[in-house]
Amino acid sequence: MMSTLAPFLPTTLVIIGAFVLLLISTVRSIHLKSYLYITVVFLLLAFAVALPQFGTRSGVYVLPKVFGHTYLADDFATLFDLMFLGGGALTLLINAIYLRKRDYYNGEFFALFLFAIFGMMTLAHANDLVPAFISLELTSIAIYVLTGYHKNYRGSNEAMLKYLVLGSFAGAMFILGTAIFYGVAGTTVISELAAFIQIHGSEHLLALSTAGLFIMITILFKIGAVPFHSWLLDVYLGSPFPVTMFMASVLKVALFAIALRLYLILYVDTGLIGNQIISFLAILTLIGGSWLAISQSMLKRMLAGSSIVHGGYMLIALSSIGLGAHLAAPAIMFYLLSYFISSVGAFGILSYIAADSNRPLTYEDFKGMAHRRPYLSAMMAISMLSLSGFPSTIGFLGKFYIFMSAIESGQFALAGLGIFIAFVSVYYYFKLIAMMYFYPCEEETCEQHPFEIHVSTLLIGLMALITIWGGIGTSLIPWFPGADGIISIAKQAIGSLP
Amino acid sequence: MSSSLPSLIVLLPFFGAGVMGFVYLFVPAGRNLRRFYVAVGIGTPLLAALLGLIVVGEMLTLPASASIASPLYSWIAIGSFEIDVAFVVDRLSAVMLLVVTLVGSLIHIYAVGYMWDDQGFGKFFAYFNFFLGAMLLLVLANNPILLFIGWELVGLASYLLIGFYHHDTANITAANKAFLLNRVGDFGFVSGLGLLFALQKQSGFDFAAIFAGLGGIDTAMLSLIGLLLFVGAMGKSAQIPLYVWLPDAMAGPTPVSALIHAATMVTAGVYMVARFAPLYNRIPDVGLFIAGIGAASALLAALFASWQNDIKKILAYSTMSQLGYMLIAVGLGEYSNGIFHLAAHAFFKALLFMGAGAVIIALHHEQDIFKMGGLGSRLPAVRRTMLVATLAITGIPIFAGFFSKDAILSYAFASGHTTIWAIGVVVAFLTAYYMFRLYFVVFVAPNHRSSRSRQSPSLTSLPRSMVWPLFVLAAGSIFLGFWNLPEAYGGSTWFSHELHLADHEAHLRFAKEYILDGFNVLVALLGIAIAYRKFVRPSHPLNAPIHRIAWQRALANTLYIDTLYDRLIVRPLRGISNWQDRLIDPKIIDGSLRGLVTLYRGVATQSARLQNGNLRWYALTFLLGVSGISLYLLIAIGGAS
Amino acid sequence: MIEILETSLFALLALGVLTGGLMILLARRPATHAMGFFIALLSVAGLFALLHQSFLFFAQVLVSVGGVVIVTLIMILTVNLREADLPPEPHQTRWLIGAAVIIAPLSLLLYQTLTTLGDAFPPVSDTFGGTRSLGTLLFHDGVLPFEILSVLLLTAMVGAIIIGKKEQSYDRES
Amino acid sequence: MTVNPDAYFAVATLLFSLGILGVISRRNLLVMYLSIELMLNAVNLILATFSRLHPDEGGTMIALFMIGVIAAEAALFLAVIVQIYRKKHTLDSDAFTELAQGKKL
Amino acid sequence: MSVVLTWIVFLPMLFAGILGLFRVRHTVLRAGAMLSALLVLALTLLTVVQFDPQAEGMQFVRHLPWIFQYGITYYLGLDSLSLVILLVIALLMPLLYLYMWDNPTSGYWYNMLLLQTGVTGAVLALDMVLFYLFYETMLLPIFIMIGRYGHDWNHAHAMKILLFTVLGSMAMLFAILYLGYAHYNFYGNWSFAWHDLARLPLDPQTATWLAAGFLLAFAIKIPLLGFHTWMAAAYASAPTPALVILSAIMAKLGIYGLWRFGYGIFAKVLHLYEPILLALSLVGMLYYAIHAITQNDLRRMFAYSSGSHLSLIALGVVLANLYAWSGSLYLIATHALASAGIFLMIGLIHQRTDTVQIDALGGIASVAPRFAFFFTFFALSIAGVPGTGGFVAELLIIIGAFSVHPWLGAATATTMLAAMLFVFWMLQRTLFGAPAPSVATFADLSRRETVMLTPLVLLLLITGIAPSLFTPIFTPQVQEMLLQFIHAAGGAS
Repeated sequence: MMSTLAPFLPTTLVIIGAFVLLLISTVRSIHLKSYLYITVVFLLLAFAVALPQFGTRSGVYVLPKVFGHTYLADDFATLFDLMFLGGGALTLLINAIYLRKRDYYNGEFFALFLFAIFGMMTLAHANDLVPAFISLELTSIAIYVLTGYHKNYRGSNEAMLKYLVLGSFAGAMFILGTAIFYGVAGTTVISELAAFIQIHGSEHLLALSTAGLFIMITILFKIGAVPFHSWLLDVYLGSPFPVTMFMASVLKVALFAIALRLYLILYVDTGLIGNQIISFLAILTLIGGSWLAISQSMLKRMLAGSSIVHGGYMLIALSSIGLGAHLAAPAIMFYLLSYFISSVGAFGILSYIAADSNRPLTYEDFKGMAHRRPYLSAMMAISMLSLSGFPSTIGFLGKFYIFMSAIESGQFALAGLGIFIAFVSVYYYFKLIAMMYFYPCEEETCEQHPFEIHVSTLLIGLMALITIWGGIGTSLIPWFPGADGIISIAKQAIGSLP
Repeated sequence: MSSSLPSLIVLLPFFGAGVMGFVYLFVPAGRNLRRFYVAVGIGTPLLAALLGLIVVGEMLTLPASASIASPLYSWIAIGSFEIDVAFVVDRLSAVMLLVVTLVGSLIHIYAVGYMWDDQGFGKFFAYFNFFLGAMLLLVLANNPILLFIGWELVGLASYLLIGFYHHDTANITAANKAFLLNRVGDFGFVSGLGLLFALQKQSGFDFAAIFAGLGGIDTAMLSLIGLLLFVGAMGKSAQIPLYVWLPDAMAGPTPVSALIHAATMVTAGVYMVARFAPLYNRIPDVGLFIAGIGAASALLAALFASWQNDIKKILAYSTMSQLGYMLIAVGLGEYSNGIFHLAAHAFFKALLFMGAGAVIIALHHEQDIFKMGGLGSRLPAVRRTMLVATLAITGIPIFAGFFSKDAILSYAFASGHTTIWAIGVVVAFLTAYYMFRLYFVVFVAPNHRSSRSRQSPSLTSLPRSMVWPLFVLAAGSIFLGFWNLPEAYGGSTWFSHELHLADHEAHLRFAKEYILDGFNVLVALLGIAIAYRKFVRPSHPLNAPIHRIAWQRALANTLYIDTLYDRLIVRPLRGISNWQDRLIDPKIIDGSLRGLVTLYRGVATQSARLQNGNLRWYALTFLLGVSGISLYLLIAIGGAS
Repeated sequence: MIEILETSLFALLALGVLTGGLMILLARRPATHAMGFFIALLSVAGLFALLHQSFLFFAQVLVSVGGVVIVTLIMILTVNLREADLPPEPHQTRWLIGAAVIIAPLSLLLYQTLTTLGDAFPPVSDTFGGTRSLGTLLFHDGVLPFEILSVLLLTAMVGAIIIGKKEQSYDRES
Repeated sequence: MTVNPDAYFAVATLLFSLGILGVISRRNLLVMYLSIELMLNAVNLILATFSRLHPDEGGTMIALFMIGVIAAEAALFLAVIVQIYRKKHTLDSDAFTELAQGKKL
Repeated sequence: MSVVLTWIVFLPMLFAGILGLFRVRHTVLRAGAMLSALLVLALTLLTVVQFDPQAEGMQFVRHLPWIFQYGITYYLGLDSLSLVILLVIALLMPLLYLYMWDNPTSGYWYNMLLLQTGVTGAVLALDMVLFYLFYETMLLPIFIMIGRYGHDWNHAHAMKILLFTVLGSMAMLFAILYLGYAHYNFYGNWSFAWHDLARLPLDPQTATWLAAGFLLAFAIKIPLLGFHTWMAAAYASAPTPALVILSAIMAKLGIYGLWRFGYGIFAKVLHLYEPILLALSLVGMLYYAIHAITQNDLRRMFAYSSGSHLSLIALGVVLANLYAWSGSLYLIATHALASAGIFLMIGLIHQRTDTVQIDALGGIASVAPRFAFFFTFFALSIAGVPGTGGFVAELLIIIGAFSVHPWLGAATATTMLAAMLFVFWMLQRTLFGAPAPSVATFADLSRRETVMLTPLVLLLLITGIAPSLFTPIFTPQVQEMLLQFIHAAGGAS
């Protein structure tokens, strides 16, 4: 019994955690720190439960008598579970200082956080478009609320409004696509759809393609692919830091979880979605994102713009799936991880610094940072290097896999464009490094802030270390696991899909 | 046969230079180091001269074609480019060795007196030894690469020495000019060498091997090689068009001028042509060209010299003129005559310069001859020796110059190059005129300085070390000619014989030769007479001539050649440089890049402006995407089905 | 007879749907919007009924019409929208036409896609769309979505409370 | 059966399009919200039609879930609109551009 | 023994890490840095001793798997080409530390340590991805050093060098990735090892495009004419140690890349680019020299001078015969020494007078004869005066050019004139003449500075006087490389 229920355990733990938090949030005397740690404990518990499950299953329907074929437990989903759980915990811990300085975050905030993660997990496990849609909506709604959580902050309201309107608008496309799938095949179970398409695909090519693309549009919207990106900058800017970070890193992972599943099972072999359309969108995304990122002065907006670009990179790999790139899907997963690690570092430092100030941070604010906060600056620099794909960081390997996939699939121009955009991105990332390191400190701000030993800062440091470790690999230290292993893990996860 | 002595001869001055340089730089000043410098600075050239004499003595016991080799080590060996640091003394280099070391030593000794009060005494001798060493390297090299190294180092040394008084920027400019023009020549020289190496088929690149393999190269290419090599000689020996550095090079201390003009640097070109005699013998046309350049340079320099007032510049142009003679000689293939004139010229030109230096020192660094005058009685030793030298250069019989110069002219006549001969005679006339102009104005004419400088100049007394080398050289200037007494005068041209060079043969009947020589002497006497008329018995008080006529002015300004170079080369180069700096790099290259960047950023900014925060716009862009995809589907799939 | 009745009923409902939609799209006053919304949702419910979706009909009437529309109405009343607070929309027609042009491909595609998928309604049993059959299905295939939906509703509720709550005491502007 | 499924689809498509038009062409946030609801209802109509067409109640079930989702979104929308109106006293969507203009917030 | 290269590469980084971890004081830091540099020098000399010039291929090879999925390896190795550059790096670093000895800014020291790892790694890496890694990473300390410790528009100039170089290396990255893929296509397994990629039977058109990627990277790094506008800017802004690295080592890495990878991998199609490269390097040689004439900033002037020499080196590489290649390799070393010397001395001028503008200087020779001697010596060795190593190298390249074609030879020989155009005028205005006000208190070289410069002088002299001491180390392998290149290039036609 235990073994059959085991796949549910992480999910269940998360939802239980959410309920617990909801319940205790009514108790006024509980300190914010307790909420935070309860949340993290639940996340880590779930993580601990999920971890041993990796590598054990592929394509197991859990409790088929109850759930039918809607809930799938496989390594693919487990790996994503792990990323959500770990990412969620990291996001919270890294933002601990930011949260601590703001007393309006209370139990509900963390409950919503857990709801969002719950939605992501079910999204990753869903083998049916309907629960996938509902999970997506669940996650989205939780994040809408999180975005607007800081109600007294006008930007937060505005961000939530925009996200909500556009998000629901885009969500309609998903369900429309699902409806068409249902109309064609009479089912919404992904694996059954795949089977149906194998046989009848050519008869209903237009309808199936339309359905597939409509679903993709919602996913692309959430990823922030051009031209569905317009919400992204404002929402990232208006959201509280932990939420921005969560959206940039974890939410993106979740969306690629469903995108990859759909792609690998449904689209690739059946040719529903022309690779050229994803390639085209990747081109738009890369160019548009870099245009946006390069013209920003606020760091959060720059990071938002750059996150569009990073989405574009993953679209490159996505478009390469099925064109002979043997590592395209693992490349996306690796890239997600690498982007997650580096952007968590970057956002984390921003939130750490912004914890004290109430202004949106600009490049100028980082002038002479290296003198005031040498360690944080170094970590920030490492994050920037990684984001720009500078070699010897994990970001480089991420890009390397992406470009290799593009080249393997014969999309040379796309790879070339990606490399060019990486070049452009060097400008806006290095601008920050330049700000931090080039300027001597001005007199009044010159006092050195001591390095605060705190879970936030330590984790940021850990991220920096992982960034470097992931980029350099292991050949110098035998028997130590290398970043290369991540690809093997991802490969195994992909392999667990039917 | 081989011997280590030649290597030792070359290395000694370098060693001296190194030691003195080190002491000068690193031993704290304040201690009186002059004695040390004197010991090393004079010791090494004297020792070299002594060793040189020994080697030459040994040499003379050998058959004429034999040589003394002195290999040191392998310099480089890549592919067939195998160059050894090896020295060789044969008859030709023996002459040069003696001239360089002997005259060089004398100049060194002279310089002790000349430079005694100078702050940079040690530095000067370090440079001086270095100069000598470089020249010896050039002379004794057994392969053209080593020769070229010496060739370049001589240029470097001249740069250092000409710019010795580096407080004055003009001196440095002169030094720069010297090195630059030399380098232009070197460019030709190295091109010639490169071409020669590329074309030759045998391995080994020493002289013997090269000459052995000349047959394998076709004449056109050989001519090109010969021309290119001669470009080097043009620079080094100050011939048209690369001569302009020579007069400016007078900026250095006078012993430097003496060394450059007499013993070392400028003779290198002549020596080189003689050294490559087997090559040039194959290409008589190039030889003729060389002779032509030599003749033209000789004439031009003589003209310039006649209108100069600066004592050292007059001598400088005279050097150029005499070098023209030598090049006529080597160009026409009478190598031994050229070398002989070289040797003789070394003596009397060194004497002239040292005399001039003595005058200059005595007059506290006054160089304008028209501000001198009547010095004969005050500096009798200098006057006498200068007279000897002047007579020698003028070509008055029994003096060395007579034999050496007339040999060249007779040969030119005999071999049928009458134009060159005629030019040579005109030059001889001019030489007589301007040399005696100098002599008369400085020593004989009464002190005709204007009233403002009437004060009787307190002449600095000359140290002994500056005087007695003059006598040695004077003796040389008188007697050297007898070493190569032509058969017409009962001699046996011993020198030319012993030199054993691949001379062309052309003989005149004695009678004809007497007539020619007599004519030459007459012409020279005419020149002296005119000078005497003009400057010793002047119709009006002597003053620095003011040139009113355009051609006179032009000649006094050396035909504005310097200006011409400035306009044609220096300014355009700077112009191009400025143009690169202001236009090409920033505007065209960077500008176009910046244009691209600006364009990109402009587009980026415009596109970011679409991000106007307006919800409807956002929805619209979203919808545009959806519509686009729909359109794509309609066309791509819908149309198909 | 029944067919004519059904057709005319369909026409009426379709008209209702479109009228409601157009009222929302074109009207300016919130009350009209609410009215249009009500008409549209009700007409959709009617269409459900025409499609033998009896349970769906009830659900629509209860939840959408009874719940959503009412809540919307309450909201409109609560905030007491003043005419002045309504946005001026100077170029509405232009936007409308422009947007219509832009979405034309989408509508066309949607219509073309949908119409390829079926020619005529097959006959169905009476129990089709009824509570029993739907309930069975729900407990067979729809457990997971149902569960997630419950969490979704909870989340939305919590969220709506959080968002809709009046100003909290902590008024730190940042 | 005389009413063709295509007629239902036509109504649904039109409703969906009207919804989109409402979101894009109007500045009133309330209209935007209502338009989105209309879109979702259009999808529901499509689902119901398909369900009837197959005939298979899966679609009905999805539509049922959709009603839940619609309700949830409606709750959130209304809360936001109330909140925003309380703050700014306007329902003009164009009034919310502060984030993009990089104003000090 | 094969570990030695790893140590050579990573020792400085290790030191940087350890020293940084303990946040040591300045005195400890500099001692540590110097120790690391000396250790690396010792190890390098050890490799030189152990190096077998006659052996074919790479030596001291370290080949470990790194990124399995794409067959990328940690692959270090050494042949004479890299040995020369390695030797230069190892020799220069202690001198640079000597230069920085009293500089208390610790960031400076760490950057230098990391920089050494970067450049050394790039020289020794034989896997293309690894090479790219080092090639790009070494830019970072330079970027920081120019931006942080530089002067004269240093921020903009740091960005400029960064963007130029990254643009080039990105193009190269694309080519590298494609090559790896092509290897997989042809042989069914992944490899990015240099020698594996070299034997790919690429079709000419693809190879031409890929070669363009590589050439762009190296053309920018060298920099060849047209790709050079970052050069003067970066040189003018860089602090002296970084400047020395830039000119003496990093630019040489461009040459190295062109040589090893351009000629190693694209032998077959390179003849298409030969006219362009030839023209660029020939014209560049003169262009830079002429450009240097009117420069008023000493650093800019010698930046262009460096450019001129690098063009000459590139020219030698393009000429592709034994003499030219030997000459280029020799010039890589000797120019590194000479330019290190001159830039160090310019740095000393800057320290003493706070300016490197020529018109603000003058008459240094009168106040500081030792300084003047060394300065003149380095200037002259840049001008390629005999007796210094530069002469030998230039001579070899000229001879190589003549072996190709007389006109080419004559054009190459103009290098004799190139440096003359500005060096002497510069000397005249800085060292000579009446002392300018700014040099009135100009201190002569201190003992430390003399110790710092003397090895350079001695090395330049030895390389000039007895090149035969050094040529046997690399000639056999250069010949071997040449044969391989000709063989590979011939296979196409």
